[in-house]
Amino acid sequence: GALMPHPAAAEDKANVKVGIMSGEDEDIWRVVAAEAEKKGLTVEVVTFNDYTQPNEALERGEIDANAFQHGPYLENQIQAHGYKIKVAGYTAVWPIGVYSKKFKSIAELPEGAVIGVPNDPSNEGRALLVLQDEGVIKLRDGAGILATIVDVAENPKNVVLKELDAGIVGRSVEDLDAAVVNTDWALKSGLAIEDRIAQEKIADNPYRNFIAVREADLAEPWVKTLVSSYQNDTVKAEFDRVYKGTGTVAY
Amino acid sequence: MTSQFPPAGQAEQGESRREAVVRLSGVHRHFGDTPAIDGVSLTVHKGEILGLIGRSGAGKSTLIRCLNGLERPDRGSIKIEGREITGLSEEQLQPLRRRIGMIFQHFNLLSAKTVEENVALPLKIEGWAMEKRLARAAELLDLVGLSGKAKSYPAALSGGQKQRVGIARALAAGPALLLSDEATSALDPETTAAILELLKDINAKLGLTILLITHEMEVIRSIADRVAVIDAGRIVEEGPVWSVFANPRTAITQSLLSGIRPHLPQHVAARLVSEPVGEVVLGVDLSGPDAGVLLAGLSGALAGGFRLIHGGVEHIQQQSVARFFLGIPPASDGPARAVAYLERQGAKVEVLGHVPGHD
Amino acid sequence: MTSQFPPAGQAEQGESRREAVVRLSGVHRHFGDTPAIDGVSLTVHKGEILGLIGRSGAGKSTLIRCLNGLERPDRGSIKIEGREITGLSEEQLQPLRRRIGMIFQHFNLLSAKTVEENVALPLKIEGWAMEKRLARAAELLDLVGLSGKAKSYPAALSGGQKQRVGIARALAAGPALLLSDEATSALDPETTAAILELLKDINAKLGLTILLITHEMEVIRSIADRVAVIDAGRIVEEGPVWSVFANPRTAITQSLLSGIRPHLPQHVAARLVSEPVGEVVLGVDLSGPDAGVLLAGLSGALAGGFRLIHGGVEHIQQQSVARFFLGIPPASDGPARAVAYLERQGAKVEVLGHVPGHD
Amino acid sequence: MSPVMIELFIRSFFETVVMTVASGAISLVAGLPLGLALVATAKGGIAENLWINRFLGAIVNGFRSVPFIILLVALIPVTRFIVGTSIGMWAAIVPLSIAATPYYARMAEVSLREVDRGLIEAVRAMGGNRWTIVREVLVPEALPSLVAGFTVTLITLIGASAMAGAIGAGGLGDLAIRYGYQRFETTVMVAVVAVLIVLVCAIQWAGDRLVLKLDHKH
Amino acid sequence: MSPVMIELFIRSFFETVVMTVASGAISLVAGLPLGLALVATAKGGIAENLWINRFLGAIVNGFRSVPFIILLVALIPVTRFIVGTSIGMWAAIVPLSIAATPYYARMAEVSLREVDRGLIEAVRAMGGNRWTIVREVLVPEALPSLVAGFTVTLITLIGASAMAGAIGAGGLGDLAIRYGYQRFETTVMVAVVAVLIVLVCAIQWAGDRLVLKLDHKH
Ligand SMILES: Nc1ncnc2c1ncn2[C@@H]1O[C@H](COP(=O)(O)OP(=O)(O)OP(=O)(O)O)[C@@H](O)[C@H]1O
Ligand SMILES: Nc1ncnc2c1ncn2[C@@H]1O[C@H](COP(=O)(O)OP(=O)(O)OP(=O)(O)O)[C@@H](O)[C@H]1O
Ligand SMILES: [Mg+2]
Ligand SMILES: [Mg+2]
Repeated sequence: GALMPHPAAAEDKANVKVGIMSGEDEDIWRVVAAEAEKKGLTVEVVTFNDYTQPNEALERGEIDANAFQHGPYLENQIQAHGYKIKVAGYTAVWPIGVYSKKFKSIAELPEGAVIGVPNDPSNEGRALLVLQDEGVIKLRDGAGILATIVDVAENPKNVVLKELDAGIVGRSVEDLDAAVVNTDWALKSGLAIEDRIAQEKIADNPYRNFIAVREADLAEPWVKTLVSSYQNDTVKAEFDRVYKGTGTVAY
Repeated sequence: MTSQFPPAGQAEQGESRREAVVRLSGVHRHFGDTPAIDGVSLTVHKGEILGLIGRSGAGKSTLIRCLNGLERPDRGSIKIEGREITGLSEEQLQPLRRRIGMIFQHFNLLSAKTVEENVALPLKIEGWAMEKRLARAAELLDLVGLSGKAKSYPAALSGGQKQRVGIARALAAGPALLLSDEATSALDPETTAAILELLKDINAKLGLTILLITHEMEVIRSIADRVAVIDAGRIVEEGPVWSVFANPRTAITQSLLSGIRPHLPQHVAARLVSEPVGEVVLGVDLSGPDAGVLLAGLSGALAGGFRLIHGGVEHIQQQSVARFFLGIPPASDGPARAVAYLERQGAKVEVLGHVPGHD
Repeated sequence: MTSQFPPAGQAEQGESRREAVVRLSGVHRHFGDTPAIDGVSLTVHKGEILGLIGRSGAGKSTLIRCLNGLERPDRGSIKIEGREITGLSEEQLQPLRRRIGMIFQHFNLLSAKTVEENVALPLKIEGWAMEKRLARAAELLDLVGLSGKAKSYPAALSGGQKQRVGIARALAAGPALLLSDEATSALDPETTAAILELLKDINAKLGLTILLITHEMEVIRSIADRVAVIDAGRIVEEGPVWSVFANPRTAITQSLLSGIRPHLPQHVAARLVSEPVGEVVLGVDLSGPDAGVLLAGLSGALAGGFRLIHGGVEHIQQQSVARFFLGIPPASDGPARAVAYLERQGAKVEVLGHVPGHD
Repeated sequence: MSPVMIELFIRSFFETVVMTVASGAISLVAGLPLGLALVATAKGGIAENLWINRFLGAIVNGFRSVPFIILLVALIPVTRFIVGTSIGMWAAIVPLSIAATPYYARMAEVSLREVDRGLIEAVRAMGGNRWTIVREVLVPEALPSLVAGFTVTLITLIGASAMAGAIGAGGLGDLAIRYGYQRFETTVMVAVVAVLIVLVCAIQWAGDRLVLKLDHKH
Repeated sequence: MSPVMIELFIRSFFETVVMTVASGAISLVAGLPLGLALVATAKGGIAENLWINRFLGAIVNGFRSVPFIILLVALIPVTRFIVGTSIGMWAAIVPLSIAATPYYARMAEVSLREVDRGLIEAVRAMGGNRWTIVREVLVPEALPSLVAGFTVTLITLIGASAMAGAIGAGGLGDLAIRYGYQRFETTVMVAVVAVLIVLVCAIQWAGDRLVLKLDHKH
């Protein structure tokens, strides 16, 4: 549709509201908005800093799209609230990692080690899954991606899991033996890539973020315009500049 | 103890035709163990000024507070203008209270309002327009000598000035009944006299009924028609002022009045002996029109003359009341003749003793 | 106006040898436009009881508050026991204040403390042990007749009871100087007499110096040695009580004393005429030992007798003071001879007028 | 700071001021009557009614018990009903007001409880009704203290408004959290906090001045 | 609820109680003197000193201006220095206390300012020093009001402690947010909020009782 905007524009939306989380994404989305503008689409960015709001707002029609979440999270939201929201196009992924200033590998973690994990649903489940992948713990069957420490079934090393605000986990690493932190947060809170002792796999990562729209709008031409406004090199350049390697585009 | 005196029914006999504004009977009010009011029956008639006196803590303030329902009695009946008020709700009491002015012992001025606003408040409650009520407040402040302080706040007033604001406020709405709890205790004699004059004036012109608590017997004497004496929550004596003052019957009344009734100066009393040496000291009491000529007559009846040691003639409600102490020279039959003469004139005479030498 | 009277220096002449506990000179204290204290010079001697009287708002409370530094004067010098206090800091004033007891016009009792704790507080400040101070408090409460209320909180006390707690508290630490701001205004005459007796006693036994504000001239008469009259922030009259009371010189003093000095009853005064019809009314003043025999003597000097309309003999500080009103029958030369006789005895005589008919 | 940042900064400042002032005003208008009702219906109050008192107390406690973030969410339907949307500054005013109202009610209760009973009696003795007592005694006599309590409430609201960022309300607190806490841009955070301190000091100063002006007790 | 949940519930309850009581106690111990200092150094106070007053006022305002989550982060070094760690319930007590102290100081200031100056004068006239005035007049006379203000502070702390979940302090508020708000387990949220309401009512009730017991003015 990008090549022939005029006939479509007559009946298509020229103005959309996109909900994102506050933070660096705002910089990315300024570029996305500029790209979209070139394609005749005015993007108004609405920032949130609470994860539960953008879907609710989207469902209500207060915004037309959002870009802040990954599949598991949306699934959960749909289950809880019956949202009719679909993936329109992938954006990027921020792999979560295990960091430590005291130990060089997961294997070194001693009996009773204190490990910090983020306490919000999406990150906590993800963090526990990493720990499961690394063999530190084993989650109850069917705990799913939104597992919490309540779902820990086996804990051979008797590690103590501390649930902390995602913004705190990295900052408190000195008080912990290891911390499961989103890479972006980790780097900002003074951790280095060298402190990373494990990381989530990137390929086919279920935690890829995406642009989501109401199911009813999925076929609308502006959706494609919006997705293509993100999925291009201009935005990727800005993305790499802003995220300095903590995240990668994933489309 | 059941020494309530005089029995309530009897006391009112002569006045039963006058309309009763306040009629208490058998009112009780206890605070925990303290029987602040312990069975009071009392009537205040329309247009009357009734003085209420009693020792500190006798229950005066509590009694007066019962009359407008600020204090609820435990038992007994309180009728205001014939209407029983003990069972009334706050809402039912409100119209009644607007007809009753109250001067508080502790002033209770609103600190956030200026003097004129304080005085105008009862009028505001009655729904007067701003201008009218401020004009009336100015009038009253003038009457109590506080025109200059209209815009001041109570915190900037002296004790007596506060009290006068309280008086002005109580009078503002032109009440039919005024309850005054020591309204002049913080005032100098001059201001007191002016305030009493004002009250008397309103009483005479508008028929304001006044129930007045005071510790100043002078105030009772100069303004009250009747006086009631309360002790430990009971009315122990009651009657026209001149009669109670001239002839106090209970010990407590005598004690309260002792300051106002002449008594032998201490330095003379200290020298009194019972042996018949020196001057004989007589205490003499007489009320009525003959009081004034008693001394001139005595002089005629006694050859050796006499000394007026202390006391004289006073007026209470236009009645002459004589009370004095005489020194009669010991010579011959002087003392006996003096006593005989005075008693013949109707006076109560008491031989108190002898003073050796001369004062 | 510079009518300060008498000039400070002169007034003290006779007493200059006595130690001054308080010495004010040229003290000023203005509140905005109001000159509450307007150049006061005053001395209180050791062991003396000085009464301070004045109209409501004259500046009495402000003056007394200057003496312990609660109020800072704008100008002038205040010496307590010879020490200038106007420049002292709060810390420097503290030891001084512990030697000064103060009874407040508005009591200022601590609502969160029981009566005994209130009384014991000055002792706590002095560092007494709990038991000792409570024992002392009990002693003082007994003296003011409040033993039964030791454990009560001030809110449960009557006005007079509160005032007595204030008195007990001021006396608790055995002060050398007592500042009393209307300490008996809420008390009945009986309790007042008891309190005054107590103060007099402490004054006599321990040499307590007292500066006493009161509106009750009886209080001054019965307890004070000297009296000072303050008006609009200035001392206008000052002297021994008997002298000021017998012979008040300023109009304000006369007015303040008018209640205590006999004057012609209103109903008689109203009937006075200047035409020579009926009884002649004389006003007579005399102080001194002759006061007592004046009337007996007059009787001898007059054939037609006389009527003692009002007044008699009083005692102020053991001095006889006669002030009375006589009615002399109009017959022949009676009035003239009466005046002549009385003046010969040293009395001040005033012919007030004539009363047609008879009272 | 970049021009974009500066613009954001200025906008955030106004968002904070608008949210604080609007929800402050609402909590005053609603909380004062609630505080009055709590005092009036309490034991010995001018309209003693222990049942109503307990009921009101329970409501106030109920709202005060719920963590603000949960209140924010729980109130979404209410917010949407009132302002038509559940996100943005205007939407934030609803939960902020609803949180601040019971809070100020308690502050007002503390102040009103201190009014001398003798003054209430004086007005009762004049025949004043409850409304008169409220208007002529309780409120004017407690006014300095009520203002002081309102100052505390306003400043507390500035703090709470930071959390309203959760529903996209913006404001300085949210800016500080987003840039300072989440993005580690300390300059922005320090600048924001400095502005917040100035704002808080200004409110406190104005409140103190007003208290002094209204206080005629001394 | 599962046994694990119930255990979590009980633990959270104690965490809330411990955090609230501990930081409440600290804010009382530190805030009351601060409030006294604010009142004493204010114009017409017993130790009037406008510079110190402004200085203290600025510090109080400073701490009150910073959003709690930022305070939480900014205080990490302090917390670590004091309790040896920056996470967990004990660590949360530090920022909670530091946030509640200036808050209670302002509440205490409001209460202490209402004490009748005549009473202070009475003790000055006895020769009492400032400390005596504080101990014998300001605090005892304002006590009912100080207790009422402390009740408000405690309840505010229960609310604030929910945010302390950010540093792993646990507590009921955090439980409600994480399970109820973030994970939509409404049962948990409702149960937690019910317990919170009971807790808040209990504190309010105890506070009110104490106020009545301490109040000898009426
Ligand atoms: N804080 C104040 N601000 C302004 N004016 C005041 C203040 N305190 C007292 N005044 C004024 O100063 C004058 C003297 O007051 P003061 O209290 O000394 O009178 P007083 O002689 O004690 O009167 P009273 O016998 O009525 O108690 C009065 O006119 C009063 O209005
Ligand atoms: N609220 C109260 N609680 C307990 N006792 C009280 C209360 N109010 C008054 N009393 C007691 O009741 C008695 C009567 O008090 P009341 O105030 O009526 O005395 P009063 O005659 O006015 O005395 P005063 O002349 O000293 O003002 C006193 O012994 C007092 O201590
Ligand atoms: Mg009384
Ligand atoms: Mg005075």
